[in-house]
Amino acid sequence: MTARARLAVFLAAAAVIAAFFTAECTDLPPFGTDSHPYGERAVAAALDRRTANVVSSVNFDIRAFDTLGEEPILFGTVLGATLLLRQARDERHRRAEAERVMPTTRLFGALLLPVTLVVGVYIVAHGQLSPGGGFQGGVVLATALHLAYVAADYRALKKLRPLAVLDVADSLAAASYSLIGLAGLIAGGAFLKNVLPLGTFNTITSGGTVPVLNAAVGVEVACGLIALLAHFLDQTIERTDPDQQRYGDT
Amino acid sequence: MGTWVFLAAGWVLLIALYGLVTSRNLIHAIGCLAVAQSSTYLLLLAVGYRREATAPVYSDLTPGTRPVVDPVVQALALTDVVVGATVTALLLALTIQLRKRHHTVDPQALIGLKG
Amino acid sequence: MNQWLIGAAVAFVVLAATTAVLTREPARQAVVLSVLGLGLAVLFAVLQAPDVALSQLAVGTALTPLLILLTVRKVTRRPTRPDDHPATGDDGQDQK
Amino acid sequence: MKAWTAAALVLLAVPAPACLWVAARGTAVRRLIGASMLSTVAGAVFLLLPMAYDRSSYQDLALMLAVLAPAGTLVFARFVTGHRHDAHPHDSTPET
Amino acid sequence: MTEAALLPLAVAVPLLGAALLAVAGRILPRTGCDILATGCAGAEVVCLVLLWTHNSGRLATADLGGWPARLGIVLAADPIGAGLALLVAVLVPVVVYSWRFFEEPTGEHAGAFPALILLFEAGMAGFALTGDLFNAFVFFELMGAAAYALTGYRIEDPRPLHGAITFGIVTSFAAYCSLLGIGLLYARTGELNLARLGQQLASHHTDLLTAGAFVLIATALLVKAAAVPFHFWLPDAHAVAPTPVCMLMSGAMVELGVYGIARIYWTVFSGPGGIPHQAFHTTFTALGLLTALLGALMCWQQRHLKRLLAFSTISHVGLFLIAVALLTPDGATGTAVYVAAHGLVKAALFALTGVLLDRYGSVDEHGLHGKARDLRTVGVLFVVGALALAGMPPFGTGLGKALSEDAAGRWQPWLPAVFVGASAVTGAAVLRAGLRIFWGAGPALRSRPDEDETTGEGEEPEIRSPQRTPPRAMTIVPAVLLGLAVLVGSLPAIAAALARGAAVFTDPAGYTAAVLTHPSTPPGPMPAGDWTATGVLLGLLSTSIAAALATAAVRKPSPTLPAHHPAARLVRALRRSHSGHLGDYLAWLALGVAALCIAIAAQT
Repeated sequence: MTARARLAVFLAAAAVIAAFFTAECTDLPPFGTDSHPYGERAVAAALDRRTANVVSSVNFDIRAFDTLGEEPILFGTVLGATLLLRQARDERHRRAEAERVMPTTRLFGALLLPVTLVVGVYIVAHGQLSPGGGFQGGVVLATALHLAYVAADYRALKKLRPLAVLDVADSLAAASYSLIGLAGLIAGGAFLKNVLPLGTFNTITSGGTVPVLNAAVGVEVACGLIALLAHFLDQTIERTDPDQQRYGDT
Repeated sequence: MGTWVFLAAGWVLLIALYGLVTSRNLIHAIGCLAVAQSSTYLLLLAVGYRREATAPVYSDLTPGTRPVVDPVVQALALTDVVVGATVTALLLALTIQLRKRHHTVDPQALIGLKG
Repeated sequence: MNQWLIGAAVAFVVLAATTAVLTREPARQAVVLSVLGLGLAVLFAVLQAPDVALSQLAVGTALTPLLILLTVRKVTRRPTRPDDHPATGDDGQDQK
Repeated sequence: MKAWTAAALVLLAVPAPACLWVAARGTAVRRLIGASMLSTVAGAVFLLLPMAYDRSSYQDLALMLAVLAPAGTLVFARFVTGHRHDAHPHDSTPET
Repeated sequence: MTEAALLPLAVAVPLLGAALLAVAGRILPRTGCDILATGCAGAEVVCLVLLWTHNSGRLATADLGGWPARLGIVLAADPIGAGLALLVAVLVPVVVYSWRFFEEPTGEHAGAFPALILLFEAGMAGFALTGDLFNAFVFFELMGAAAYALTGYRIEDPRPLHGAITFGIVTSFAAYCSLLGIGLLYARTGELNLARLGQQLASHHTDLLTAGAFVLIATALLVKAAAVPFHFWLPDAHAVAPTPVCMLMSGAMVELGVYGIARIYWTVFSGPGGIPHQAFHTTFTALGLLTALLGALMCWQQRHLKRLLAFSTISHVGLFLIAVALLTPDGATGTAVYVAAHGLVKAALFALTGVLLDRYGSVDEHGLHGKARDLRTVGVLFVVGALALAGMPPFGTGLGKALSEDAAGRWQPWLPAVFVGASAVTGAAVLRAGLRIFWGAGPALRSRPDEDETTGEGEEPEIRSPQRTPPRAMTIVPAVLLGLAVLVGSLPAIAAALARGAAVFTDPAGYTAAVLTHPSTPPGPMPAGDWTATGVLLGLLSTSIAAALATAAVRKPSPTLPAHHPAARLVRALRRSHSGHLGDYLAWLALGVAALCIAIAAQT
């Protein structure tokens, strides 16, 4: 198709879809409706399991199987990036250089890094109580480590980042989610059953398996994202393109 | 207010599709895909909203004192955010390699597969 | 009152999304995408979904733009020939 | 409580679109300034919301933004405007 | 073991295997990884075989986390869903086994490829077994993420990367459309469990919202199933993915799309307040017809062997859609048998093409003319596979085709002609290629690529050390697969089990009862699953048409139509529309969604 024909096809189709979507929206219950049957059942069930953050309870207890399917997506992405961004036969590795950074930036990074780490751990650990959880905290933890790169240089990041250990930790955390599910099957007769003692409401140990799964996800997300970003950074900073090498070596 | 929030989700999806259809750069297309995905968050959370209600988080709230919004759609949106971020990463990795071999990221210049 | 807040946030998100799509240069789009990410986070907060807002904040402000920018950096680098090499310690020169 | 909401609404209605405007146009540095300004505005909104909704747990949003926004800004500073280790002329963002 | 354990294990085993492989790949040598991967895949087969035999003709359910269906996620397996998961599980060990001969990129990540295959398998198994709409979306995405990475696996060749990106963007966009649909449906009903969704829809009347939600949800499934005009990504991805991955994608993943549509229609939308049977019936028959014809036509035009096989998959998906759209237990039985046998045959054909690719570095029908004369066994197997594809008895493809034709003929007497025609043309195209390549039949064709076509030359061999004789195992694998396809057609027990499954599958009331209250439902009247005289005759007819077409094409290869003839122009226009351009594909997708909206809304 020519660009014009493509646009015409799209606009015609989009007009029809837009008309239908608008008509559909008028059939929807009004915005802000009071009727949320599933939501109300979930709130009651979560309080029954003494989990203060109902969203965490839905993610890690009531509909924990969704998260069981979601974590492998992240895990698979890390594996996929490992495969896709591997070193091709005609590529070379070169070492990153030391970079000059303004001392204030360096100081800023050095101060911010531990603060960010603490915030990350806090967000993972309080996932079943206040907003947050394994995923959000995991991203913060991964970001914290990369402050070493943005505020210093790639060499500093590499010193902080034991990639092999992180890869293994990522895999083990991914496996542990299924294993906790199996533990529920063996101890409670249903896969992913919340078999641990529920504790007292609104304390850090309440919710049974919810904080455990939360922590597993936190570890997986943090390790997985660091590994994922490592492959991207490696491509950008330390890998020469096949054609660059052809010209660059002469 | 009414249905405008829902319609906004439709608009975001269609404008992202417009960007995808007319894109001349794969990275831009992947960015548009991320925009398309934000329409799903928008719709899901709009569906779960309840007037004059608050978040279903009881760390600083006594259960039963205030109405809460639907926690299920929030869990769905949360899953969706993770899925979106990972798919973006995977597609970007493919783009990096494609650029190395094809020397272009313009969809119009990719002519290896046809017929 | 909260209705107005939601309305303003939705309007902002729609504007930012449209701008993000119409910004065709990837590095600039990354900036607008991070703006969209922030807008979405605010919207989720006023829709009473702080959990999702936190996720969006984490993904939208730091992760996705960083990934896109790294890709842009990698992709826009042209094949370097010895003659157009500035002497600032660049790609091809430090190959052993 | 009303006042807090009104303040957040004002922040969302006036400075936020202005930041989007700045972030969507102009030179790389201006875009970056736009994005950083917006994260400041969003941070202010996130500090107002716990008051407006009488929910102290919403403060986590501001905390998260406080630690992530500088990281985001540094990322952009490094890739969009900085040419510290990428001195190709075509990598710099042209003025439009 | 009980079903409460077997169902979640079917998903958890490959997930655990993948994690284990990713760790073990760092320490174990290549052989160790291969053994481990084969072991995990084998454990999954055992698990699903147990499940399949355990729930003879019944719906097995497992409440995850001990939550009932009104709160949690329920897994539900009838013989059709479990059978599809089993088909995947049977193909995976084959894939892992043939992977042994393939080149490994780097020592450090030896486990990554088989680990991704296992994740792919987990996604497909979860999608086939889940009884929850959003959970199906999650597993759909898992399946997708693994498939994108696997498609782009050969990073030194530009075409796989192009195919993988197109595949990824189109499928992800369609998945987001589906999620919007799920959101709309949730707004209407406040449920996510399939059975409860169906119940809640009954209290509303059918309106545009129902129709729109159905179309949006169907979008991702139609893209996965590669129905026209959502199919464009498929030939691009299947032509370039590594051969073992093609076996899985063409053999099972595409069919999962059809399964998903049928499952969601039957459980959610088939009752009152859903989509009327008549609307689904006509719309999807038309869609299937279009897909079958376009697939067959494009298949005949190809010279790139993997593209040829990909278009034959599209054509067969069209036939599956027609049979599913009949909305009868007989149609479902026919489709189930057809899908199982087609998956095995198609995997065998891809494996044989892989042998050619490795030996000659080409999969071009014209370029390989007469080159593979000494690969007699491979040639014979290839021809047998082509005949099986055309529906020759006693292959399962023949039985499935016969059953579907029988069911379709009862509604419209001309529909069996479509089945015969599409399977004959696709079989003939494969046969033509086989005769040319392995016997050098007909005059040699000068290789002058048309501007609108993809040749199969210049592909990178995938095998570790290209050698003169291919390893024996690379011919054993397709032989075993073809043998299994014969078994599907000739063992009455398999067809009977699938027929029982079809009776359960097309009984939404029984599904709802089993998921919500767990009674042991007595299976309804069982549809027939045997050969009939008409079925055998029609199978022989399509086989002989295929043989005649192939012989004629080989004898007289030059096109007989002048270039300005309308038919020639139509073919040219169709070929041009498969442009490999992402924007085109998405524009077609939008057009497809719009057309579906109009079609469904007009009939509700």
